[in-house]
Amino acid sequence: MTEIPKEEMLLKCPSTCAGCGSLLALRYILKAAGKDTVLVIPACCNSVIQGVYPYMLHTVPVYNIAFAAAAACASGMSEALRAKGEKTNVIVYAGDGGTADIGIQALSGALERGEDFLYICYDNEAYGNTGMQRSGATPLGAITTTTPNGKTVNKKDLDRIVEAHNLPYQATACSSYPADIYNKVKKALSIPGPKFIHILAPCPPGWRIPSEKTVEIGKMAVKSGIWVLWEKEYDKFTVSAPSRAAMKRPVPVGEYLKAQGRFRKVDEKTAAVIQANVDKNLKKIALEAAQSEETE
Amino acid sequence: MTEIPKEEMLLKCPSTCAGCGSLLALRYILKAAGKDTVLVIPACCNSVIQGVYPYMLHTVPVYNIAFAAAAACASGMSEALRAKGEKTNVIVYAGDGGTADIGIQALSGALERGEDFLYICYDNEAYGNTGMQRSGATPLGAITTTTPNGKTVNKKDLDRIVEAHNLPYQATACSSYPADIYNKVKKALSIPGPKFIHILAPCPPGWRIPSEKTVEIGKMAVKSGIWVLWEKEYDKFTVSAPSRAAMKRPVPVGEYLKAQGRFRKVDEKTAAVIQANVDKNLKKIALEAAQSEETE
Amino acid sequence: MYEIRIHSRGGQGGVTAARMMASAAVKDGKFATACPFYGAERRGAPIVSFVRIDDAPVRIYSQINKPEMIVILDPTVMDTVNVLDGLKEGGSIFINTHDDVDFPAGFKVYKADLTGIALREKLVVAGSPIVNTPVIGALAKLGLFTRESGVKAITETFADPRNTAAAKAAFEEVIV
Amino acid sequence: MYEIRIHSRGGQGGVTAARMMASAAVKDGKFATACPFYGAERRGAPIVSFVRIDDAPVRIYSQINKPEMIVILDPTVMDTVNVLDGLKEGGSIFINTHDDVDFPAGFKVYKADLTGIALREKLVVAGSPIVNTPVIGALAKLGLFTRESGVKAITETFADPRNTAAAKAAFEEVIV
Amino acid sequence: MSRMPKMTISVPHEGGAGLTGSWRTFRPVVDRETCNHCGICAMFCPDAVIDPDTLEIDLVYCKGCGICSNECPKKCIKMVREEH
Amino acid sequence: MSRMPKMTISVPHEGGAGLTGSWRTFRPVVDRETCNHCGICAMFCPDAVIDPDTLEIDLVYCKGCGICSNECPKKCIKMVREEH
Amino acid sequence: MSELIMSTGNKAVAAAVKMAKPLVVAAYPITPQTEIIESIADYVEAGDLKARYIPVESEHSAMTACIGASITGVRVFTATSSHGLLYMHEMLHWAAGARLPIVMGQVNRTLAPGWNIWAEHTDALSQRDTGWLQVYVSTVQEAYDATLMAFRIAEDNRVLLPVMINMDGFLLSHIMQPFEMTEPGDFIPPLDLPHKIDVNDPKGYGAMSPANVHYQFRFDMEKSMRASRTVINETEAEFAKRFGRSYAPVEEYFCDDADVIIVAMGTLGKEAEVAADLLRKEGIKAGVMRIRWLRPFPLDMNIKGKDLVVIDRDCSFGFGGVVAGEIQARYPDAKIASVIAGLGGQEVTYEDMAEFVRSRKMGTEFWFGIPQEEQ
Amino acid sequence: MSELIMSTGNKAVAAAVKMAKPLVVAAYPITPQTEIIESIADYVEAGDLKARYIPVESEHSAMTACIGASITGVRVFTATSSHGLLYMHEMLHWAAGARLPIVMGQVNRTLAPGWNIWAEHTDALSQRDTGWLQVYVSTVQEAYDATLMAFRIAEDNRVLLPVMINMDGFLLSHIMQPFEMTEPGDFIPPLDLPHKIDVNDPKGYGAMSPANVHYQFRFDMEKSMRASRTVINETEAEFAKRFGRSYAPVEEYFCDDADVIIVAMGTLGKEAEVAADLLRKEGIKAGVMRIRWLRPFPLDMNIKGKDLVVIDRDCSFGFGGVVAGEIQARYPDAKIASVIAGLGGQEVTYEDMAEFVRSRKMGTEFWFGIPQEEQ
Ligand SMILES: Cc1ncc(C[n+]2csc(CCOP(=O)(O)OP(=O)(O)O)c2C)c(N)n1
Ligand SMILES: Cc1ncc(C[n+]2csc(CCOP(=O)(O)OP(=O)(O)O)c2C)c(N)n1
Ligand code: SF4
Ligand code: SF4
Ligand code: SF4
Ligand code: SF4
Repeated sequence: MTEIPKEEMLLKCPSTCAGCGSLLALRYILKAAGKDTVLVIPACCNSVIQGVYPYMLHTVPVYNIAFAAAAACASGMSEALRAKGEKTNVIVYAGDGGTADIGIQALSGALERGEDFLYICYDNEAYGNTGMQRSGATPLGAITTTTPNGKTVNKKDLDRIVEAHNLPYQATACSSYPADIYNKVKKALSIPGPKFIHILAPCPPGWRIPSEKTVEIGKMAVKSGIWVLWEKEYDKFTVSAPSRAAMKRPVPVGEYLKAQGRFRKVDEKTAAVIQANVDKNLKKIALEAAQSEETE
Repeated sequence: MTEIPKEEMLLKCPSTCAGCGSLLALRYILKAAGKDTVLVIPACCNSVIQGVYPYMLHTVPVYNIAFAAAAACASGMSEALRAKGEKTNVIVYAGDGGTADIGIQALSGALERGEDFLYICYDNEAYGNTGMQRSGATPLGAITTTTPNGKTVNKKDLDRIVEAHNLPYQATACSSYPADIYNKVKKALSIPGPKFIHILAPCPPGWRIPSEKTVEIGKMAVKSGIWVLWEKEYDKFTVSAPSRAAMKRPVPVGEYLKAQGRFRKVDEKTAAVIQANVDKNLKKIALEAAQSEETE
Repeated sequence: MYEIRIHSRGGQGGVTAARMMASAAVKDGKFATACPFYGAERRGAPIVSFVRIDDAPVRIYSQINKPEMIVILDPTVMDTVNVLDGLKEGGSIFINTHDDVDFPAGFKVYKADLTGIALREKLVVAGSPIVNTPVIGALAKLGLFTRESGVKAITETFADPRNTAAAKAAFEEVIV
Repeated sequence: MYEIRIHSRGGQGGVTAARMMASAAVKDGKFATACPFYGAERRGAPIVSFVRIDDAPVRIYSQINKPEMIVILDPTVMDTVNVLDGLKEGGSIFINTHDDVDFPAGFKVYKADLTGIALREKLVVAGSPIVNTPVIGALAKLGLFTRESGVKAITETFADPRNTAAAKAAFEEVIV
Repeated sequence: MSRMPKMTISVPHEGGAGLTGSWRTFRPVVDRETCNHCGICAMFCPDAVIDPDTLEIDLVYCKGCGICSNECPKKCIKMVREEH
Repeated sequence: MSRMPKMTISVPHEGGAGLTGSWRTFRPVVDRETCNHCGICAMFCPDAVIDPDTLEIDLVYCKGCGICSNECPKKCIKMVREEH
Repeated sequence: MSELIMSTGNKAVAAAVKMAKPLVVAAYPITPQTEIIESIADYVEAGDLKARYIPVESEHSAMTACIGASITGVRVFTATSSHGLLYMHEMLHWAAGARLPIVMGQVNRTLAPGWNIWAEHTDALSQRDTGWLQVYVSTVQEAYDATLMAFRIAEDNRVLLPVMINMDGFLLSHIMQPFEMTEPGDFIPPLDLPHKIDVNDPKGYGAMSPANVHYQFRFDMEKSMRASRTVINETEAEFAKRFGRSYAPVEEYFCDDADVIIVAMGTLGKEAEVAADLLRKEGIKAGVMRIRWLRPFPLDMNIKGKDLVVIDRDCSFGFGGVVAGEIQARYPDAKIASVIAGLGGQEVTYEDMAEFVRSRKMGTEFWFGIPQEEQ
Repeated sequence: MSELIMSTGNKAVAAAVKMAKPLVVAAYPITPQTEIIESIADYVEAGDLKARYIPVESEHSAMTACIGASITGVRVFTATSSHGLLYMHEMLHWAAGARLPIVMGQVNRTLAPGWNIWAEHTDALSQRDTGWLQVYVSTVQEAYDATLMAFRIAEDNRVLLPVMINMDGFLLSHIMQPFEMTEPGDFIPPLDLPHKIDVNDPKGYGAMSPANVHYQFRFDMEKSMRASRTVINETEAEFAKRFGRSYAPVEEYFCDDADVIIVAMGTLGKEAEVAADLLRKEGIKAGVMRIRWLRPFPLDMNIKGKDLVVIDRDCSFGFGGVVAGEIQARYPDAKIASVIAGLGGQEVTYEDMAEFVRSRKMGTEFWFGIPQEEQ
């Protein structure tokens, strides 16, 4: 961790809500990426919090683009830069809505073509910027303004969707583990071709938690196994340290749910379904990790 | 097979090219679906070959819709019909371009929401209707009019992308196995929620094969293991009979490649990569089938 | 037409206060509109809302630049915002405070410790005292609308009787 | 202006024939356009193409309804299409056939067995004899353009010398 | 009042995409002697122009793709060049 | 001739989204006695307003989210209601 | 008169939708429209509206899902704004071409880049060729009333075209005004879609349509647009009869004796009345025409001999103000001073509008806020 | 004069692109445009054009990838048609608002439903508010020449707006005409994008832009549109000087002494010359104005005192023909007979056009092919 540069790449202070997980994550992403970087940002909280014309808080170029369009914009940018012989990092920073819903077509296309860029989705599990409507990534049972009784279908499994594109590097992360983010971004940027990192980013207004709890809740997500940190480099799949520890004895997911206002309408039956989903997924991940180790 | 109704649901004759695999498949899809069915068709060969105003060849309602829009149209249609208490089958029949490329957003959204419809993608591995440009589903090495030297990246793995949505029923098929198609469509329509069937549909002009070879080539695809027939009902994954047989001793994929003009620029190295991909995939599928059997 | 500008912070309920003010005036048989100025603001950032009260339907949508009255729900916004901007000569200022605040001469200044009242009435949500219902009581005292209409506007919005109690306390605290 | 309509089937190269015809005329110093009528047709379906030749630039884009000449590359289209539709009185018909075909009086009829020529010259692609290069030879004989320009138009399009050989054979076969 | 707007609404109609038999370059000719009525030709004909009972081929529509011939296990369907 | 079109082009500028310190309801107050300089507060402050060396908090921008206080292993940061 | 409720424009639209009882609503959030669909989601989950709410993954899919639902013969609604509307563009053309009576709440907002969430009409105006009827409203009450009427107009068999109700972002979507939540009763007859899908009478929709007929379908759309003028008049008259509030395609304010008329849409058109009052006090005989229905375009504006100051909250770059242009096109004799004002949420007050009138230069275009030497 | 080559309109555009040497091309197939991008893909794979060809998965992404590439300061090109263009709509607004000199080949084709692949102008005209320059061409040579000029015009620092080259589907995209493949030499100067992304001078693009400045950015677009009139004239003059072929924003054919002028765009505008010849033989003094640049809209058409028969291959439903409307708006004195003809590929011959002139009723709108009683 000592290697993380002290220099901040964001000036004070983006106008995120107090305690925003997506901002915490971005701090470390930019530290890892460094100055030779362009950020591409579709409509999302991060398109609004970056400062108001004529000012911005980022010390790297930021290209804002339409909601559905991030991966396509990065494709064009990366191809143009490479055609010019420049190796500038092209990094998309997009919300879960802009990634899993309206932006998935552009993302899927760019991955298939093998564009050279890093796509980072910060996942606050709702449309934060427009005031917390459900997204495809909203988890089962969560209250949003368009699911006032709680969402009735499961969270879209963005990671498996992306994984199906066989990219050279893919990882999950969580804003509560900044060093892990830093390392994963560094690793990703060292590999040519498309890379994807999916960061769970707790969001106080959306999750209906006090602003001081974001880091804590993120850790609970990992400890309960509802969010697993892993990375996949070509075929090598590794569970990251915090999740390796957590998977040994995950805390009940009920605690995670109870800590958040958005889950307040989850009944016991739904809670059991959520726990079962987590258990099943942990098993799958353990198996995958084992298989990956084997083949090495 | 004796149970397949003799009645044809297509009047003579859609204006597909002679020997079109997508038409062969559609014959059996409609037999399985029966009269209480609406077809939704985005821009593709099947939107053009259905007859010219004021006539059509289909004996069920056909709703043509914009290229990117099939799954969203079917969502609206299915929700409206269900709201009215009607159980009419809503079936999308779309090409690989309309599914894996421009249509994947609408599809992914509909699957996440759990809409009650059957989405069938006939895969001719290119944009047939506009004269054979590459699609995301075009395989590595294939010549198209936009990849005159052969495609340099892999075929998008549509099935794994769809699978990541955890739908209740999913299957692959091939127009050379009509009874298999019939059975899978029947099965799919008996299950509520979103269903997906991916049908390999050889295409004489696109694959640069003589029109009489479509059925034969489709069988070669299965026998070589480059295309595997399987189905997944909830968690139960089964390899279908023809592929079970084929997987015991797959024929070299080189034979499949050599039979088609579109692969004529594939060099030995690429051919080896393709064979390796096939081998790896077959292993994966065998494992998945074994695991699924175990858990039963 | 009587024009009021309200200064508060995102999350403090300034917009709801504006709505209740307009609603109370309507119940008195007046015409009124309430209108937030929306920026891309987050919780905690200073915001303004507007209320217009008139005897005829209000047809103005643009912002209020020359208000008759300023309502300051959160005195801390004065650190960064010139709250008196455009206030008409002889106009009124209502401020939520327990301190003495100095304003330039030429304005009528009213005050009440709405935060204190809210704390006393235990009108606290997520750790924050609610000031947007007591302010309705205070403004009724200033004659913006009748006490009855103010109460109705509150009860239509909030079921909890602590709200009306707080409004009543504010009504009594303001010195006219 | 001299207007020609070509009847063929999708995949038979009628459009390329039209292009070579226009190209040959241009090489003679004329102006010409060639223009397919595109429907949503598949291989095998009857299609028409148009060629216009003139001494001034051709400014007409609409279809040819009253051609001076009809070229029938595939006589089987006559089963379903009225190929003579609109042909001007005294106009010319060129047909690819080895049979005798009866046409109504009032037209000049020319023919050559282009398919036979193609088969003889082994000008066969994917099992189908190629008739769109021999037809250029035939039409040169009818004086639509010079023989030299016809040959140039062909060689620009196809490298294989069998094409020019076939055209030459067709040139010789047509009786004017 | 139920006025139908004028729009692209089509009705089922045989031949609605043309008489596709005219596309044919080769015609399937069945050797009725050898044919054992397995029905495989009918099963695989994309255009469904082979009667499943009589195995008659409807030449008005048969496009001549040759699949029936290719797939016939008895090899009793020949593709013969059309002569007009 | 290199005329720059007038458009939304922004430049890096501290405070470009306002002085976010004014949003604060509670202020972090560090008990320097107990603090062992682990730097965890600075690591987790989303707004990076804690100096990583001195652990000074920049109150012009600190939004008062309380994460530093919540995460401090020594529990030496108190959140104190702002009094104006 | 029933009791007045304080409501935003957004909530009034949602309330009208609840009254109209669509069976399917498919929509996607976007500022400043989101409140409409949040309210509808609330109604649906609370059981107050028996509809299916489809939380689609984009606006292209929102409009498409509406199309898929509508063709089954059920009533449908959606709402959007700005970039959401643009992202629907292809399907807007489709919905009209498919002759589906979809009703949409559309909150006018500026287009990026840069992002700007405030009012501007360019979003909706750049959809004016799509075959949608467009009405622009100016009060919360009107937003409610127009939404109710929109269903009846769209679904009228003489029309069968979709209707877009436009309202200014924030200025109207978020303002709170008192309004009367009239019960429509049987004001909106049940939908009878003549071309709805029927598995017992299978038809094909939208296949290849040859060059010798397609233009006839387009003319039928144009004919229905023309017929919609009558239907709008009938519907507004019936509404007035039943509920006492009357509307016209173009609302006039002291126009009869006016020398100069301010022409505008939406909230500017309402606030312009205050400008007219002010000008009349100064001795200038001013009036206001607030265009409500832009499609079908109003053909009987009474503007002979009067100066028009047309305020466009939009611009067609390389041409000019859209509304001023269209008025001039349909009233060649009109004397027009064109003003481009209020783009990107630029503040335009009644005082500004009065000044537009005072300093008008007929036959010119004036960009409010731009220095004279740059104009 | 170098040798004439027989080429389709599509291939001529592709050839011009090859000459202009863009570094990035991102495009998606659609009939009848596909030949353009297939040719470019061929050039790229054969090494004849040193560019990256991005085979995007949709047109929305095509335009977005062009935007992403363009902002790095490289030259970019794309091509589309009809529904592809509509699907780009959001990003068309974006490209212009972002001031990116993207050049697009756009083949005019009818909109579904029902599907119809033939020529119509509604696709491009319904993008006329997006801030793109639009030129309509009528011959293969002009398609080539206009494409070359488009790069120079778009990239001129006084303009910095994208340019769309429109050509009629099939009628021009697929016709083969002889043309001269002129080598442009240094006719197109290297691109110098003043706002290109630079990691050494980091800037933010398109963030929140407040209500008190956004309209100024929009005015800058309008100002650049106005300036583009000059740049177009300069460029066309320079082109004529260098290569001998001259063009004007509006091409005139025997207009000076004409009593009646046919106004049209694209191939109809060219074929109209034949109609004029025919009419003149009959003693009717007819001329033709073929509008080439619709954006910026031509402001110096010389039409005083003449009858105009304006043919619109488009319709803005509930309003009428777009071109006729805009001419009337900018030339209030113009006497116009508006004809809507050629929608959905409807066949319109020079004889038909001559008849439009003979039977013109000034001040009316006439739909070609629709029985009189239904008009
Ligand atoms: C085409 C389009 N539709 C809708 C919007 C409105 N919009 C802007 S941001 C946003 C939600 C973003 O959600 P997400 O991507 O999850 O990021 P977050 O706001 O949560 O950070 C929406 C709906 C838009 N800008 N463009
Ligand atoms: C928005 C849009 N873009 C492009 C097209 C043109 N188009 C129509 S069908 C088609 C290809 C379809 O390919 P696929 O889905 O694979 O089906 P196939 O034609 O191979 O049957 C294309 C590119 C269109 N109709 N709409
Ligand atoms: S809404 Fe959530 S994600 Fe958005 S700025 Fe606030 S805390 Fe961050
Ligand atoms: S192009 Fe291929 S898929 Fe399309 S109709 Fe022809 S054979 Fe069938
Ligand atoms: S040739 Fe083809 S179309 Fe004809 S009968 Fe045989 S399989 Fe059917
Ligand atoms: S309260 Fe929040 S913003 Fe302030 S220093 Fe602590 S962590 Fe940072």
